Amino acid sequence: MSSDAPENAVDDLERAVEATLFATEEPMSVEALAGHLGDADVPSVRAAVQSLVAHYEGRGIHLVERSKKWHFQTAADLAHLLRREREQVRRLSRAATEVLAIIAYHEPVSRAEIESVRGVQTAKGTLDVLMEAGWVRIAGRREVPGRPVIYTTTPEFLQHFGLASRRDLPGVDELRAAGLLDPVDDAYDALMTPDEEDEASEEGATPEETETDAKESAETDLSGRAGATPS
Amino acid sequence: MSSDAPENAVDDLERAVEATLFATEEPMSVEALAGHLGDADVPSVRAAVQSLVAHYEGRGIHLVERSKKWHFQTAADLAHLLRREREQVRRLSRAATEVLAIIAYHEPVSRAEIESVRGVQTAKGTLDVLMEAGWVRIAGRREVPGRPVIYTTTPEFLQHFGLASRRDLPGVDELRAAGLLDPVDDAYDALMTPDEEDEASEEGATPEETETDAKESAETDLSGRAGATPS
Amino acid sequence: MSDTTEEQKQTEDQDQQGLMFTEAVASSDSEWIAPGTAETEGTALYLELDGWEGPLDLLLDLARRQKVDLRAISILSLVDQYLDYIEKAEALKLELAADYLVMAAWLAYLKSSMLLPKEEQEDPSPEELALKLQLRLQRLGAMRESAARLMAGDRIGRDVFVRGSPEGLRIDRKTQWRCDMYGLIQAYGQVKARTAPAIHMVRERPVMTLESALDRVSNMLGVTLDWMRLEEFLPPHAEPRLRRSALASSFVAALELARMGKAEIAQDEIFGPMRLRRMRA
Repeated sequence: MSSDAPENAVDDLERAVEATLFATEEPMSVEALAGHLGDADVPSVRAAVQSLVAHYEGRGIHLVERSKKWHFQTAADLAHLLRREREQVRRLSRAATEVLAIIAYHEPVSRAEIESVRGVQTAKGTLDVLMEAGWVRIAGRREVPGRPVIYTTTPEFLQHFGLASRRDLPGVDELRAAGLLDPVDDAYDALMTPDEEDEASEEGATPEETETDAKESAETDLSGRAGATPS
Repeated sequence: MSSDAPENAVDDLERAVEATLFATEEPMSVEALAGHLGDADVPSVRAAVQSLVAHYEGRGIHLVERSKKWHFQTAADLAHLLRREREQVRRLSRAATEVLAIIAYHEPVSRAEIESVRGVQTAKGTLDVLMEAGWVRIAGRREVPGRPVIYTTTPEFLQHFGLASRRDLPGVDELRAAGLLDPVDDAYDALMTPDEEDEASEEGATPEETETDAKESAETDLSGRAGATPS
Repeated sequence: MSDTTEEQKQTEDQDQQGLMFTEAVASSDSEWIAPGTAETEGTALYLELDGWEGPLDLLLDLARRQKVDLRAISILSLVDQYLDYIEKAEALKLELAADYLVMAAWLAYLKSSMLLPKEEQEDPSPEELALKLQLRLQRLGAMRESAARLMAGDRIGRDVFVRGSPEGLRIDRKTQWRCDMYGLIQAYGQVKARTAPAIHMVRERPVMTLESALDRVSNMLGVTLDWMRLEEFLPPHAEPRLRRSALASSFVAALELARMGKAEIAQDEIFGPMRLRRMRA
């Protein structure tokens, strides 16, 4: 129909069918199209539809038939554009890191136990974040009054932190030897600020700064210490 | 997929832009498109959009720009085919229509300024109707005594009335040049200033006639007048 | 597109404000007939009463009936037409909105001062008032035309249509959390450091306990039957802080011994020296 014309040339019926199928909320049969367009006969409409199918072939949208009704839809190979997943990397807040560490060292622990170790209340969102990250899971309930939920770390946690098992976590004595138990201004500040605020300021203020350096030194630290104190 | 079909040859980015603009429920800016498509840069997306505009020219649907955002819509000349079974857009009252025009041509504008053009009080409901339609919004307050609320039109207004930008308001340049968007007192002062008197009066004379011609017979008495005073 | 323009003249959901007559002759969605097109001019005008948005709007329509450019209208004849119109409306006993009467009064004043000889005219001059009225009419006229042209554009849902059933775009945000070993251990270390139980060390201070004071005082009382001053029971050569402590505990010890009936205490005057001796058996 439009084959011998220059690129955009398209007859009126084809334009009308194109616009109608674009604007319609429901797929339309050739007969319904012909009825809608009034003075068009079914074979002409059918030809116009076929011409449109050919025109849209290879484009970002296709004219497709579903049980004798026609509609435009996004090309199948572009479906991923309609539902995009956007990944964003975010650093764990200080509060969440503390909670994760406590769970790792004390598991299984209840929220109340976490709070008693931290000495501050833990926001609900903090545990959610850790579970969303896949590092913490609910391991059941403790059989004590109130039956509190208890949390443990997951295999993904070990994997992410490069640990073969939980026993590879450095002990408290080793932490002290490494100077990590010395009171730090940071620690004091963290204690003085409520969880949420802590989280917010973490996100805003500290970028990725010395992450790689920190990681390296942590690793050397650990291996050095691992040699010194065979378990 | 499409590379060996010469007629339909279209690059991947263009296909992606086409599919996205087809699927979106809201018009999208070039920047939003680039953001959605992730790895696309703005100039490439802009080029793809332009290519699509050219491709759809003359077809039953067009790609149009409204307030820097793009969307597909049916060709205006097919309105008669599509309107048939659709309920008509609710028509605005004359008061609301005039108020909308005054806001669009003078924005930002206070209610008192609207009333000084119309010579009547504006019912509370009139502005409400325009705001409910999403065409007018409150843009703050004018820093004069009484701090009156001022109104402007919205991007949806441009979108709905098929205007790419406020510069596309019909006749806006002529109205401005003729001083017809200036307050009466300013216009009077301009007329009374000796130097500018001639110029102002000459320009002031024309706009209504040229507009009348331009818009065919929007108002029959005007066309009658155009006949009586040949320009 | 002229048909759509025509539609604009028809005022749907008519805004009641600004109507000049409380009893509208035609229903609100009636076709609004522009004065120029009325078949029988002069009568149609009076029948289409709900078409005007206030006196200025009525003046504008009257001005257009002069079929000249708004700049060329005769204000005097416009005033006459308006006053004539109001008169006829009153003759029909139609209730006029106050706006229209105010405008009529103002126009009557304008007309009378325009007819005065120049030297008797007040300030602002009637020419200025007339010109400003003309400018206002031009502005209202411009907006009315612009509104009509705006409404005649390609409107979505009337002239052009967007996609009927768009798939829609959705962006699911997924957060990839990151934390490293160092951060984890450091955090734990800090929690531990922060919450480690505090041990309070009290430095040893030179004190004489009540017990040793009791021993010392009762032993010394056994040596003599004479009165002894309290100070004499304190350890000699004691450093001042120990001495203070010893004084306090020796005083309490003396009270205690007196209570037990083992010692007598005497003080001759307030704040005077306190003396102590063994109770005679």
